[in-house]
Amino acid sequence: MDSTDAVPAVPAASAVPAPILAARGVSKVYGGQRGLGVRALADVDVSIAEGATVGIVGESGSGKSTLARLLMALETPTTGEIRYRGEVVSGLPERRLRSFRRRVQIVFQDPMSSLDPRMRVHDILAEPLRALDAGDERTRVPELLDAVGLPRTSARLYPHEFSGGQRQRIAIARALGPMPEVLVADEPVSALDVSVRAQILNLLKRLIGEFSLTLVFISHDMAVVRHLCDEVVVLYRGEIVETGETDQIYARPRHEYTRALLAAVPALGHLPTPPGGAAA
Amino acid sequence: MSIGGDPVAAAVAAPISDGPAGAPAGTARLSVAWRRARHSPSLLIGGTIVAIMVLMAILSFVWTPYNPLGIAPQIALHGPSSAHLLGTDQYGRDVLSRLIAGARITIYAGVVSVLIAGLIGIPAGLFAAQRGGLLDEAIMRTGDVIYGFPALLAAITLSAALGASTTVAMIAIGIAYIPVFARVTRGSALAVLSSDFVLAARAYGRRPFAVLRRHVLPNIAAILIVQASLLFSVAILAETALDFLGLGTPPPTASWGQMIGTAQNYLAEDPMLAVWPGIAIFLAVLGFNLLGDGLREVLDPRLRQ
Amino acid sequence: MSALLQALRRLLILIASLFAASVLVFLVLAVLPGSPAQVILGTQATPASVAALTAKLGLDKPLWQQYADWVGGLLTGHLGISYISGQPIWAQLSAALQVTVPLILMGLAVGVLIAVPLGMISALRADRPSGALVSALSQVGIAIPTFVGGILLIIVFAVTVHLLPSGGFVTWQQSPVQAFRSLILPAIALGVVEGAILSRFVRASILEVLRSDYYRTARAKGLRPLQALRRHGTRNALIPVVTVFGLEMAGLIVGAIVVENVFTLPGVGTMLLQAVDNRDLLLVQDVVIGVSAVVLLLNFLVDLSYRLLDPRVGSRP
Amino acid sequence: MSTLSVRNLTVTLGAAVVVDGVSFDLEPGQRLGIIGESGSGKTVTALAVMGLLAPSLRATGQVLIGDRDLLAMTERQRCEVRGGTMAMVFQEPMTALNPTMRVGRQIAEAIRAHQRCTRAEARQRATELLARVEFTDPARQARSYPHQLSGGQRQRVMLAMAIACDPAVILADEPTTALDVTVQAQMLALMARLVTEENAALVLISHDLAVVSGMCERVMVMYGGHVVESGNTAQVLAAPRHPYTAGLLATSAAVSLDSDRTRLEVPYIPGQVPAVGSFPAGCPFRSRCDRATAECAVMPPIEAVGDHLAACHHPLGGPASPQIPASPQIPADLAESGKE
Repeated sequence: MDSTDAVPAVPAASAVPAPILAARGVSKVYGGQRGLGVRALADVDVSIAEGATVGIVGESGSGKSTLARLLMALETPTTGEIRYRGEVVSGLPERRLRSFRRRVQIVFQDPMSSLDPRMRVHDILAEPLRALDAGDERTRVPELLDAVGLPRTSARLYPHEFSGGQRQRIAIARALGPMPEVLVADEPVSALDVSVRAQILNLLKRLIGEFSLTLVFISHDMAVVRHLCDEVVVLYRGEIVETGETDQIYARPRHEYTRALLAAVPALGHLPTPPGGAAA
Repeated sequence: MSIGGDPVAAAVAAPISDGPAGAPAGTARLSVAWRRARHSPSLLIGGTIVAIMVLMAILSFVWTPYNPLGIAPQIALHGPSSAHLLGTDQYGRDVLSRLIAGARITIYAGVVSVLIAGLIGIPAGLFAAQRGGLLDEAIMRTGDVIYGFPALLAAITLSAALGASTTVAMIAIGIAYIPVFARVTRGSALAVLSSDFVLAARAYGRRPFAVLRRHVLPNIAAILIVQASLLFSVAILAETALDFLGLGTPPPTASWGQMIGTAQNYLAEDPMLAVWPGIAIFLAVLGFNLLGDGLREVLDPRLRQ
Repeated sequence: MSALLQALRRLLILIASLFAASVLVFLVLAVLPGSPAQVILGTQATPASVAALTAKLGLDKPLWQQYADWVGGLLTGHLGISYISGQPIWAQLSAALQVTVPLILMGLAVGVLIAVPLGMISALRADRPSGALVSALSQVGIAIPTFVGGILLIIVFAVTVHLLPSGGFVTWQQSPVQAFRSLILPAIALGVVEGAILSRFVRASILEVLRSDYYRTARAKGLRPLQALRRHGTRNALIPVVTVFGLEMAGLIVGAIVVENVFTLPGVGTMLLQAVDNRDLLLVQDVVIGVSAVVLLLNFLVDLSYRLLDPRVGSRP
Repeated sequence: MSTLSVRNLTVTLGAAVVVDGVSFDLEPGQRLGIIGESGSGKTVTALAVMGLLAPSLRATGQVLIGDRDLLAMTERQRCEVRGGTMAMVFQEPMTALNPTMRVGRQIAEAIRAHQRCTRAEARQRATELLARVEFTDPARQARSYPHQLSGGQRQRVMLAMAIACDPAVILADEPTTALDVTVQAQMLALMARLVTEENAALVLISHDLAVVSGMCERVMVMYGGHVVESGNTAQVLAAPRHPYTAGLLATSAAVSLDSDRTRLEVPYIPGQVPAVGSFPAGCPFRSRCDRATAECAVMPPIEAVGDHLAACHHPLGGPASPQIPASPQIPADLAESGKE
């Protein structure tokens, strides 16, 4: 790892490895000064170990996307803090976040809106490199295109000349540009056609290995999270209701909501079970 | 015509300013835009009219059939002839020459007011969108106050205070339309700023100013160009009306509005004296409106399909 | 609750706008070179008589006090005395309003009569040549300035066929018919452009309804096209149209100033322009602030009605 | 006689064919699922059946309700069918409801479009319908505006409107796509119950194989405007004949709650979904199909293969196990993606 960054020494005695990225007692309230605001997250603790693949699952209004933005230090938590390798990053001014930005990157859900329609692919991929002094764009851009399985000639084209799946590859390539340690993926396959989804999942899985990525995967899709992640955090109305290893949670969900969520997943050949039985 | 102009400007602002946020505008590349342009009659007609007007204005500096200010009482109020294609006015001045020279004032008026409105309105709108919060509120409410005040009335008041002058009138019109530009800019900038690619840019450390320059401006440029074109026609309406009322360009400088104002006294003798400049104004306004509509058709992706 | 707060907010903005407008108008006219007294008395006047008149007009007081006197007068209904005619401004104004108010209302009627059918036809037939033609017509209408339209009307109806008066005004008291006749051409000149502009909005908002998902839902229920448009379109299409309507009124009011000049009608506009010519500054101040107040008030009312029409406004969490 | 019988339905947009020769029959109480991705033509098919296509789209073929052809009817006659015999539920419940009208009135309107009754009666019926779609306080909730309801509630309002006049056929276009999983499960259960109670035929359009398979006894798979496979749901799932269906199925099965989650590479369909109008001529799937040959330049007819229908020159033969290549070479040929 790059040692220019203020990386605190891992306590020697500690048996558990220090988390690479962690949220400590994080709450987020949107709008409203006099307690009128909307509470998106309440007192959330998340700890992501280096090399882990963590799924954050929840439905709309669960606060999962808010959590993603907080982990990215794109927003400041109302209370609590975000730490990267032990250093607080939440609430820091942008100029002090440069090394953090290089190490933590994000991929968004909608590949239509996540690429600037006025920029060629080359510029889209080069922008992070320029902004973060993260390498020579002339060599890095072709490498990145190779990594996500797009032809190098794509660099000359504009986003609208690609299909949804290809655009998502571009977005992933952009995130990989600064050689991050952590990749936050906010519903990266939800907007894609079914027949293309598997390609992107395979790509993500391959890249995690190739780039030794720590993955924070945010999704409403229980099946996809199960496929990709070793650990799961279940969010419900801004609170964590359950967290643990994937196999355990899917086999023996302890919280009622987790059970409802799993039962509601449609499976081939039979109707899903709505929460609380057949009739609500 | 409402030279109060407000409705026209609103016609301009409404469809794009507070439209549904979402698709950031202008995904078209130039080549695509050009291919579409050839299929937009509005753009072709409007563009042609505007081009002719601009050429006329430039031409008038070097050549007009006669001196537009040259008085010749002996041929006053002569109708069209081979020597004077559109006839002469009450001082015997050549009407065609005065029409060509008048284009200058019209273009000048448009440029001054669009520049004032744009140069102040666009940064104000960008700033408001970027910062949000109290600053946004302050900028937009100030805009509301200015916007509520009828532009033409402002121009009349200023003329009363400072005397008739094209520049004074156009500054008043320009100021009055700062809020229009600010609103359109803010609305479309907000749509861009809320897109994931801006969030991504922040995630790789682009500062607010760089985001505005690299992402927001290129994406809203098309909308602003459309806006400028439509505002140009509003400015022309306002300027010619002020000239007509005798509150704008003072004589003897040739201006279309003022030509109509004077011709009104000679309607019985030669009604065409009022008709020629009327047609000129009509075409100018039509030209810029069509140009604006056409540009919008070609550049605004939301109107596609 | 929050809807009420919103309304209060708008009211505050209205008051702030009025205050700002009054200060601006006052300052712009107060910093004029040359004293009004000098203008009234002419260049031959002795300094003593000018000073006497200045004192009489209250123009020797500090600026803030002049402003306070003026606004105080306005609020209590005392518009003051015209510098030039020596008449109470209110008397002059009320005579002028008898021309201007009917003119604006007639112009409005012409505008609406043009806008609604034109807008509907061009929206409903958007894909057909007839719709495109109507659209083009409105584009042409917008580009005819009121004063050009007015003069064309004079040329056609007054100079050529002598059907209607080309200008001037007989008071309502003398002859209601004559008075009405002399307002017909001005009202048309005024209304055509406003109608053309408004028709574009009617068209746009009807098109938006026709393309909406809820219109499709209504059609899926089995409503016929016009039935679905009437039930689901009227209110939804009205929302954007009402917003413009306020601006339309502003356009009509300001347009009236020009039209009165074209048709030499003794209305508020003519009065204002004469006052500007004569440097009758108090009159200019009064008229300008009066017109602004009406326009601002209209915008405020439109904003309120807009909130009434759209249940979503002000109730969002 | 079939309740609804669609014969060779073809929809064109200018020169482009958006839906090509779709045919199916529905008996009372039958449920048909239409599976497709973006550009498959599934939504356009539903709108064409309802006669609600945008003016720029043209439909040919036959849509038979009993013995009457909807496409040949006058607009007035079609209005009687729409909402009466046939009703539709749309994908986006937020935009599909009029934002400025109380939901009770919107339901009442559906009733009064087809039944002679007073306003009060219609209002009463609307409240009853809200109760049937499981609103807890129907009398009060009937007075809500759409923005005051949750997504699931709005979609239930749409459903109430659809069943208002006891339709023989209900078309539901991605009715649960905009909803959360738990809400989707509720909605599907409710739809299943109501359709049974009404003995209505259901056409359920979805991109989700699992959703359709749980709801419908028959399934029709669309790709690029064509029906590529159709038949009994269980039979299609057990032995898909068209490579596209097989690919979809393999993908879905590999990422599910009971798949082997340790596998590094799941089966996938190579390439991208082309944009509408850019599908290859002939078999629309041939640009992404590993079985494609020169023969595929001609669209194969849909015909019996095994126990159901498929439109493929080289249908998969064996039972179940689809043969999807597991090569790691993904890249889609950009030229094939179809855009300029």
